[in-house]
Amino acid sequence: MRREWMEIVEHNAVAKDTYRMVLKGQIAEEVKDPGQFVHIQVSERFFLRRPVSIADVHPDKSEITLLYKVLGDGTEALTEKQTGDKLDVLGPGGQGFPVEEDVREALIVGGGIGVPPLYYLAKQLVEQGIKVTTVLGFRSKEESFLVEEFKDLGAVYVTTDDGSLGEQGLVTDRTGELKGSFDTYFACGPTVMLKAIANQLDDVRGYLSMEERMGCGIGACFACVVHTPEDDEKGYRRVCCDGPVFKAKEVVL
Amino acid sequence: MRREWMEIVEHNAVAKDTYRMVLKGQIAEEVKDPGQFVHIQVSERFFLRRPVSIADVHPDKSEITLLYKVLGDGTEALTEKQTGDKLDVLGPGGQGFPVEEDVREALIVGGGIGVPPLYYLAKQLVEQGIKVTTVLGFRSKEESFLVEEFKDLGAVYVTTDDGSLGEQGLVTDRTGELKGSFDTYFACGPTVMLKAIANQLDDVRGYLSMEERMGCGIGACFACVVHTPEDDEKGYRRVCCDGPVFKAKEVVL
Amino acid sequence: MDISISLPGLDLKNPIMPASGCFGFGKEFAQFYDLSDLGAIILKAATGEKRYGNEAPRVAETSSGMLNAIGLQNPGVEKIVNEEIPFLKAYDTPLIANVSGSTMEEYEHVAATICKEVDALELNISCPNVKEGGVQFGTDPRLAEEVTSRVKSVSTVPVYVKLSPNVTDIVALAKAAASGGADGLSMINTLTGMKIDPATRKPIISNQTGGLSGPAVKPVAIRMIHQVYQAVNLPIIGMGGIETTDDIIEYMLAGASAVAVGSANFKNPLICKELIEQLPEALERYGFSSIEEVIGGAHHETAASGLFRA
Amino acid sequence: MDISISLPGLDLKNPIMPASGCFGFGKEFAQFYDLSDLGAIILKAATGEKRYGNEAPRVAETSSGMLNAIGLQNPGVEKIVNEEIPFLKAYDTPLIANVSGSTMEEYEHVAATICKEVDALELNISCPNVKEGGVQFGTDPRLAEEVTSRVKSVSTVPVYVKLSPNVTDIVALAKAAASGGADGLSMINTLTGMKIDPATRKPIISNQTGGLSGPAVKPVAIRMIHQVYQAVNLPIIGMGGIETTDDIIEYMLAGASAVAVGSANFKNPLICKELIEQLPEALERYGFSSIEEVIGGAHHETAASGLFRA
Ligand SMILES: Cc1cc2nc3c(=O)[nH]c(=O)nc-3n(C[C@H](O)[C@H](O)[C@H](O)COP(=O)(O)OP(=O)(O)OC[C@H]3O[C@@H](n4cnc5c(N)ncnc54)[C@H](O)[C@@H]3O)c2cc1C
Ligand SMILES: Cc1cc2nc3c(=O)[nH]c(=O)nc-3n(C[C@H](O)[C@H](O)[C@H](O)COP(=O)(O)OP(=O)(O)OC[C@H]3O[C@@H](n4cnc5c(N)ncnc54)[C@H](O)[C@@H]3O)c2cc1C
Ligand SMILES: Cc1cc2nc3c(=O)[nH]c(=O)nc-3n(C[C@H](O)[C@H](O)[C@H](O)COP(=O)(O)O)c2cc1C
Ligand SMILES: Cc1cc2nc3c(=O)[nH]c(=O)nc-3n(C[C@H](O)[C@H](O)[C@H](O)COP(=O)(O)O)c2cc1C
Ligand code: FES
Ligand code: FES
Repeated sequence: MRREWMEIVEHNAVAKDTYRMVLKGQIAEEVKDPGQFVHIQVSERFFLRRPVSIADVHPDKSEITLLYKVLGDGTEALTEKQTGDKLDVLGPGGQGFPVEEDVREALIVGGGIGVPPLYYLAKQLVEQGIKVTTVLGFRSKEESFLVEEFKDLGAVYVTTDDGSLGEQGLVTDRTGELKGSFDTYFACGPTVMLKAIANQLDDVRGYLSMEERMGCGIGACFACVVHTPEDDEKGYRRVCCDGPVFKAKEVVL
Repeated sequence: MRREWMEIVEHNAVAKDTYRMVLKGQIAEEVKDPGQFVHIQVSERFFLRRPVSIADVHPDKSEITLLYKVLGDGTEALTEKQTGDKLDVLGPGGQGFPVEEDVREALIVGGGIGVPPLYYLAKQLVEQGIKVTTVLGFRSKEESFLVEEFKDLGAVYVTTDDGSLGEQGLVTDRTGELKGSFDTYFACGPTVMLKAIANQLDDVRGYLSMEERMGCGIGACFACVVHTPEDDEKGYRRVCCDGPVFKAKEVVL
Repeated sequence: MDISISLPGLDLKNPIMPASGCFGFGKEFAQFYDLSDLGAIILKAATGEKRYGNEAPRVAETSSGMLNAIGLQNPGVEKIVNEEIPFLKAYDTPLIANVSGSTMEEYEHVAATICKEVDALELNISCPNVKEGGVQFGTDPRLAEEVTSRVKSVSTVPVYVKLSPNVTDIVALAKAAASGGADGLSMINTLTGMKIDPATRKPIISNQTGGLSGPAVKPVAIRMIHQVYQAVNLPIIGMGGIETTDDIIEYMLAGASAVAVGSANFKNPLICKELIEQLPEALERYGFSSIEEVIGGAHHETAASGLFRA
Repeated sequence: MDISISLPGLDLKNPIMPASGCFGFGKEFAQFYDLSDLGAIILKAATGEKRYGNEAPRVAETSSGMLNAIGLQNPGVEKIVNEEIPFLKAYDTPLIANVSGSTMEEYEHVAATICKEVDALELNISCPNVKEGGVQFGTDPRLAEEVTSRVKSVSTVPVYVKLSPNVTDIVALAKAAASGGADGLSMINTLTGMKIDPATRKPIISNQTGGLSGPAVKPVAIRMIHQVYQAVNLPIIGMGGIETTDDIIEYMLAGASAVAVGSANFKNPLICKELIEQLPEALERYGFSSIEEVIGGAHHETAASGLFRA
């Protein structure tokens, strides 16, 4: 983990309100696992950093790729950054998705802006010979992204709220049907989606990546705390350093 | 007076910590008198605008020239603006130097960053056939500017604190000697200098341009108020709209 | 969307007005836009006699805000009535006079003199920048109640009491104003602050302390309005750091029925007009179907218009 | 320049330390720099028993600041003593424990337990984010005096009382702490604030209100320290929005003998170390010949070192 001024080497729109940014710097060489994130200081105007997942890594080029969606003032201001600009980045942070030895068939479930970290995960899984099936949910076709990239890695099912791409409906419409075809699932997306998935796939090993508002992003301030089930002695987990990825039953959604 | 996003058409260093900025916009066409100023919003980081005098005007090109010195965070941040950028400007503000009909021989006295508005004044005076003599004071040669430009308009005497340009000393060392050779003086510079000049040239008609910290810059907030002599019924003047230029005996220095 | 609001004494075309002391007596802003566009105008403070105020420097910049210590400079209530208000009467906008003073008697005198010329009074018991009077009326509930009731008894128009945020218990002050007969509340005035210049080693403001305004204080104002809305049944004019329509909506959700824009007028002299133009669209974007639905909306499970107070 | 300072119980290599709650128990920052570089470390709040704190969201961004409502989450004083402090003892830096509680007895218990392991206590009577206890001790002078004297009587190390800015009269609270036997003051804790999301129409922080920190509050902190320095003869640890060496100098000129850096650690985890490195040069640039000359400098015609208090 370090604080570094990373150089923006690419920055372009990839879908409605969604941007791809490639950053160059040493942080890229320190990424351990898919699912880790960077904590970005957008500009002096903003007091808090913004957490954004690492969507891809090229350690050889010292580059990481981020995909972000404009959801407020900070992400809006981020769109104004130009190639060549330097960005104040803290990272890589958190515990990512473990790629355990005994995974054979993986299901990946992503919703909206939860999709990015799953791409780097899927690549890693495929590299290790694991079969990957992906279910992606978006609001609409124009907000969808990374679909073609996932297709290069295995079967991909897409659902959209309005049916403009793939099937109309929710990811759970599809994941239920796929049950039995995978031994482990990996999910990232809105909390309602994570809850639905965790309920539906209650008996399957699963990993979830969570979101919470952060202060420090390094484990010191206890802003990002979530509850654990009653039998857990510690009683809490910090999303920024114990997570963002947790075992499906490790935390209360 | 208007609020306008003016375009920066030139921006370069002219002396130590001193920059020249040329701005294009309608405000240029509305300047009445030399000595008026613009109120600049440097960026969203700053809550208050910064007052900067208009140092020259080209109404035909819709351009004004400013000269500013880096004295704090706002002026420091201003140096980062690039040609082509737009700047949020309010102006032109205030009452400038009157160019009265019966002026024949004018003395101009400028100190440091008080020099800029006097340049446009001198040009206007010369245009009307008035003889202009100029005394400029700077800390040192490397902080001096506009000296050659003033030389095109009349005799110029320069004093510097360290003697690196012109004579070592204060402007008052020279202005005292010049007494008798002018019927009106026009001064702008640090308050100590204005006081010294006003005392020394007590019996001569004079105009002084004053500085005070401003809020609104348009006369509404009463931040920039200065005292008047006891016999003045109103009791105060606002630098931003009654001034910044006052008759030498109109305000208490 | 219709954004008009009726409050005691005030029929507002829209809930947006300039805050006291940040708009003078309107003349300077009249060169930028038609003042009839405003919901109302709150005038600069009036005192019994002419006041020069504090020495300059009177303002200092801070992070996301500014300090001011004008010290209630004004020409005195008679001159305001004779020389300033006539200009404003030409506009089709309600006027609110900001009544200040050092003694109960001065408050009464100013209120009695100016109330005939305006639609409502804003009783300024919260100015932190004068040595005598003003702020102790705003920090001691007993004095707050008394000055309110004395001003109420001489005023022919509704009285909005302007509260100071420099208190341990804002609800106690709001209740005191209510007991004194206030028709509404105006909150907040500035937070007392100081800035020291490392180069001169002295406070920048010659009065040493000044009142902090701007977005820096907004969270404190929102919290206080949220508290007071729950405890006191009076309409609130909210203020402190308003710069955007989101800020206005935040104030109204907390419990304000109207808002005042102060130091942002210095950044952008057109801000009030621009906010007035933008507000209907902003309300629609957030799914509000009326302005009443916004007021106090943060307190309701579903923002029911029945809970509107005016 | 030598920037060391001696305060009751604390020999500080430099006047800069992380503020309570913004640095955990140091582990996370130890990966960025050597904690022995710090003037001291103020630990996260300790209470008698383990606390979970408030529900998330616990933070919200504001203009030049942030709100937090962590709610004193901590593993309880026993675990802090057994599992957290040993790690910090390996560093050559004085430790200050932040003592919190809901009752007089809890404060006493925590203080008595933790004082054996640290160099000083910071008595937190100012946390705005817990329903029970904490803040009423910091707003009522009688309670403040009593809790101070009870903690003093059980503590074997000096006690710095941390004051809340959410009060009408900060000097009264400072005097109460002094009467209770405080060895120093720590000021300020956060200002209570709120932020409402126009989209959800609810406060962002699940506790509704939170404590405002960051540069937004600096003018209030500077004003309060300036007031208290004149009225109470105790050394002050100053805090609130410190991000630069100019800020540190401003705090010390107002009257602080040392400073704490809080939420700026979230922006830049290396900030304390960087400020420590930059401070000597900054002091020289402003013509100070010693760190003592800075302390309270805004109060003296000429900044005389004789007026240093430690
Ligand atoms: C571990 C993690 C990974 C994430 N990865 C991505 C990603 O790859 N791509 C992406 O587009 N978004 C991602 N997010 C969400 C992203 O952090 C928010 O969309 C972003 O912070 C919003 O900032 P803003 O300034 O636009 O919104 P504002 O609402 O203006 O932000 C105000 C404050 O709230 C915080 N905030 C607002 N929404 C969220 C949120 N959903 N989660 C956490 N903090 C929030 C901001 O960080 C900021 O502190 C991730 C969040 C977390 C916790
Ligand atoms: C009528 C007028 C005309 C001026 N013309 C020029 C000019 O042509 N060129 C030039 O370089 N400077 C000029 N100045 C001074 C210039 O306004 C200040 O140097 C500038 O505001 C400093 O801003 P800063 O952010 O760098 O300093 P900071 O100290 O960071 O500023 C903080 C605040 O203090 C105010 N402030 C600080 N110093 C002054 C000052 N001397 N006068 C007024 N406000 C101040 C700033 O405007 C700002 O609000 C003029 C001032 C006035 C009043
Ligand atoms: C320069 C200045 C002068 C002010 N004068 C007055 C005043 O005379 N009477 C008053 O009640 N409030 C006065 N205020 C306070 C404002 O009316 C308002 O309550 C405060 O500034 C918060 O709003 P803002 O953050 O939008 O500026 C003044 C504020 C400023 C900045
Ligand atoms: C996330 C967070 C947690 C805090 N926790 C505590 C605490 O446990 N005890 C305490 O006395 N102060 C606590 N504070 C207050 C800080 O110690 C400090 O007084 C305040 O934040 C002002 O400093 P700053 O503006 O530099 O952050 C906390 C502040 C923040 C931002
Ligand atoms: S954000 Fe600070 S502990 Fe997680
Ligand atoms: S700056 Fe507002 S009146 Fe002059």
